[in-house]
Amino acid sequence: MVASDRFDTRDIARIAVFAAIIAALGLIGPIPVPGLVPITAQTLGVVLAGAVLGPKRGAAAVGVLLLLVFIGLPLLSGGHGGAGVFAGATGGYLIGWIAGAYVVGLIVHRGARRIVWWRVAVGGLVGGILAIYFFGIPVQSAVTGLSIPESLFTSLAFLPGDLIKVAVATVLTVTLWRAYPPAFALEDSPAPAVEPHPDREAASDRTD
Amino acid sequence: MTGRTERESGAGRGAGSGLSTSIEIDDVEVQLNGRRVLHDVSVRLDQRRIAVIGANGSGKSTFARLLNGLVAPSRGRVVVHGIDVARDRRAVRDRVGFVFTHPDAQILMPTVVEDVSLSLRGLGLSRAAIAERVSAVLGEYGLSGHADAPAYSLSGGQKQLLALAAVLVREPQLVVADEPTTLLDLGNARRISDLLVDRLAAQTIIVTHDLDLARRCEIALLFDAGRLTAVDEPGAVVERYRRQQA
Amino acid sequence: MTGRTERESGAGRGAGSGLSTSIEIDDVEVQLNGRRVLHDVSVRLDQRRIAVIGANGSGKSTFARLLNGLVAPSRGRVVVHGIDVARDRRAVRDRVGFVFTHPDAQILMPTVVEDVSLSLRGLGLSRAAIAERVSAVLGEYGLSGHADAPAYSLSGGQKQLLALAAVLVREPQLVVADEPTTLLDLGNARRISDLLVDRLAAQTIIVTHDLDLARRCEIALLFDAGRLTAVDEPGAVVERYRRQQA
Amino acid sequence: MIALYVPGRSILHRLPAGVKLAAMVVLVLAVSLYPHDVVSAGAVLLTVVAGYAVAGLFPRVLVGQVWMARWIILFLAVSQVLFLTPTEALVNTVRVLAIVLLAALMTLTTRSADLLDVLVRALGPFRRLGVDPERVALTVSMTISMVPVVTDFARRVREAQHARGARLGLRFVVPLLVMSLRHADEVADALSARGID
Ligand SMILES: Nc1ncnc2c1ncn2[C@@H]1O[C@H](COP(=O)(O)OP(=O)(O)OP(=O)(O)O)[C@@H](O)[C@H]1O
Ligand SMILES: Nc1ncnc2c1ncn2[C@@H]1O[C@H](COP(=O)(O)OP(=O)(O)OP(=O)(O)O)[C@@H](O)[C@H]1O
Ligand SMILES: O=C(O)CCCC[C@@H]1SC[C@@H]2NC(=O)N[C@@H]21
Ligand SMILES: [Mg+2]
Ligand SMILES: [Mg+2]
Repeated sequence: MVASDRFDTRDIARIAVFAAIIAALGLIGPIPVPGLVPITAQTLGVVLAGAVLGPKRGAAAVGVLLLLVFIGLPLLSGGHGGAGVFAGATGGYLIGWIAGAYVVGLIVHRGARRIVWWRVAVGGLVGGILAIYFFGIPVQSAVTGLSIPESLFTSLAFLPGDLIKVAVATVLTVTLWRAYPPAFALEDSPAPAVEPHPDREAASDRTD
Repeated sequence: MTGRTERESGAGRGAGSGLSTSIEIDDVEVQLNGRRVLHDVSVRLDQRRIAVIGANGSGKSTFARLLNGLVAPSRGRVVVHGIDVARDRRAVRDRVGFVFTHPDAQILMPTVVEDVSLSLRGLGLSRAAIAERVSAVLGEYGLSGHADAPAYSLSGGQKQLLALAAVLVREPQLVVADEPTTLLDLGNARRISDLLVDRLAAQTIIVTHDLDLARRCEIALLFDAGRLTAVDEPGAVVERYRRQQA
Repeated sequence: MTGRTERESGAGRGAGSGLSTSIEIDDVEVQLNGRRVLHDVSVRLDQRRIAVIGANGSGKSTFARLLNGLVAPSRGRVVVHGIDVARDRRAVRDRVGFVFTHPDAQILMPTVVEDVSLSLRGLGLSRAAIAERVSAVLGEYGLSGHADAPAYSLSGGQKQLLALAAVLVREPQLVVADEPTTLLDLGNARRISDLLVDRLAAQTIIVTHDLDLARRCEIALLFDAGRLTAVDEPGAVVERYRRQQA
Repeated sequence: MIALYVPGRSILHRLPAGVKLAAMVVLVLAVSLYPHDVVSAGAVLLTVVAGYAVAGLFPRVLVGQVWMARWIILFLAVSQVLFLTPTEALVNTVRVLAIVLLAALMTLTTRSADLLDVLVRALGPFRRLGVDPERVALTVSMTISMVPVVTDFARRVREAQHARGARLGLRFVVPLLVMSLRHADEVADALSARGID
């Protein structure tokens, strides 16, 4: 949301819709891992937000979702919400989501004329895992009184799930690029032109 | 495909003749999120072309969705072509095709070919057989030229044709269509209506606000506030609906 | 509100009389993503009720969106009620209200009251004044009972009424409606049509596939493949469209 | 969507949202930074529980909150027992639980809309950095109205998938994204048409 150039109505609408998508992904999970903090499908949404909307809008979408959570809407997976979720040991991860979406967006969109799978994968690893942990682990360590290496060790429990989510996000993003390129609104290039159709029912990307 | 369709439709023609095209709804009630949206619906349908009309929110879509198990009755029984929908959802889905209002919602894959192929997965067909059937169906619906185009780039009418193709490629015995022509122009609407009424399956149920289309069916059902209030010759039912809405 | 509307509509009646209800489109071309979707459109409209018809993808929505600057012409000039749309988008948006097909897409706020209030932001009204106008409008459209209800819980027809209310509360001189009745049943469609044709604004433009509604207007425009191919008495234009689509 | 706010008429409910927010932040920081022992941690937890009683949220809502925090507590307890002495683990866990419950107490006694107002006003000073508080508020409200719409899209995609006998697994997210983003474009037009830009 801290953007120097103003978001226009299209940006606002996309930010809102993506925040809603991340909320909807909360309905899937959480996938309980015996004895551990559950894995949430919402970080998948965080990576997708960055990969699809780009750094600023992606981070804004996550920010809006967290604002809603903070004011008391139960939009995190499992119906969690409220200021309490920011005060606990996982609060840092949530702040990390904003940075995560930004970093993913930067890596996937920066100077891009098209979406390439390895950029999404790298973005997912750096933004969707490293960046999130970068905020999550120090907070976790501060809150729990464990040292950073010890916190790092305990959070390894998330790693398998997070790696799977990065792989899934990569496949989804590349598929979306084939299915609906205008979704990405890449700055440097218009979406690949759709060949005009010969007949009267010419190509339509907005029917209504 | 065409061959099979014609054979089947011949069989289904005689009212009440074969089990194969009979739908029996027995004292059905549907609750959604704790609200009763269908009450005491009982009807037996042997006709080939069936229209469903009624006001917004009267329960038409809910009724349609009962027929392939998208919605489960909270009471009563739904038997489609001899199959109890609650018992054997798989068999019902293989037999019943469903066309939604918004083509966007039912186009699930990035390109036209992939989307139609998706319908043939899990039927144990070889890749080559799938490709062949898909290209035959695309030809039939005039979509061959767009086979590898992203589905989003199609026009409204083309998208609805694609949705139909993706349903029809499975050769369902019953096609249920929920307002399939609402977003279309005259020509496209006629094209889709003609397909639904004259050609596609042994039995077709069309939910529609287009009263001319309803009149082209053999029988019409009228819903009102969650109740089935008329089952009769379409002209009469349309008249009744008009009066009710006046 | 009603008072004002009636006064204005009186003024606009004489064809070509007041500048206040004249739309001038001068040699306009529109390109979207590098594709030309409107070619050489020129027309002057002084009538109060104007219908726009044509095939899917013919450019009707694009034309409608030109009128309040949602789409910018790549060539030519659009002047609405004396305002050049390209020059002064703000002034145009204050004067032109827009109703879309999908009610869901135009309901922007969580509750009915909030949604209508949103339209009055930035007009420099006090909170009390906003509240008063909103409740007056909700009363007029029979939505008072749902004022604090979540908008998504309304029925299709109620949602479209809410969309109208949210547009009308700004008292636009021109209302442009893009297939506002397509998803509605007979009764709801008639209610919305009646409002659009008989009551709402000094001037109304209705894009529609409903040919009966088109016939209720004073003049009709026919689009075909991005060109304006007829501007005439609605009966004649509808006939031409029918022939073209046959 | 049901907010977590629990209506009531207690003093905590009636305090202005801004006051509660500020107090919550200060208290959370204080409790976090203070070097606790078993006694002080226990005392803090008891005080917070008393707060729930004052707000009329004892015991049902309190128990619900603890239940919601169960994963956090479990995660804490497990990881701490691995590395710390049992006493340290106990003190830390109790302290974190108290902080979480304290923050939740503010949420439970404050309407979302009031809290949003306060936050939006608090964003005022960031105007110079390009943050427009009104637009933030607008986006937040729009998101609230879009959650049910997107959930409905998800339902429609799932139904289409069932109706076609197809299994997409997680790929069902793609058609959901396509529908949602097209919806966003329509919404953007509706925003512009209502004079917001
Ligand atoms: N953003 C866009 N980029 C490229 N082409 C577009 C875009 N929006 C619309 N078009 C094309 O412009 C043409 C006119 O579209 P428009 O939406 O105006 O048609 P319409 O007459 O309203 O059709 P319908 O009856 O289906 O609503 C179509 O061929 C469509 O594919
Ligand atoms: N998931 C749901 N939960 C609760 N109520 C529902 C749900 N789905 C539909 N309803 C309600 O059930 C009733 C019937 O809905 P249905 O969609 O069957 O109507 P319809 O006749 O198809 O209307 P339309 O012409 O607008 O499509 C409506 O009042 C609707 O609000
Ligand atoms: O409260 C929640 O619902 C979420 C808390 C944060 C969870 C973190 S984010 C990184 C890591 N990966 C997961 O799947 N969960 C944790
Ligand atoms: Mg329906
Ligand atoms: Mg259109």
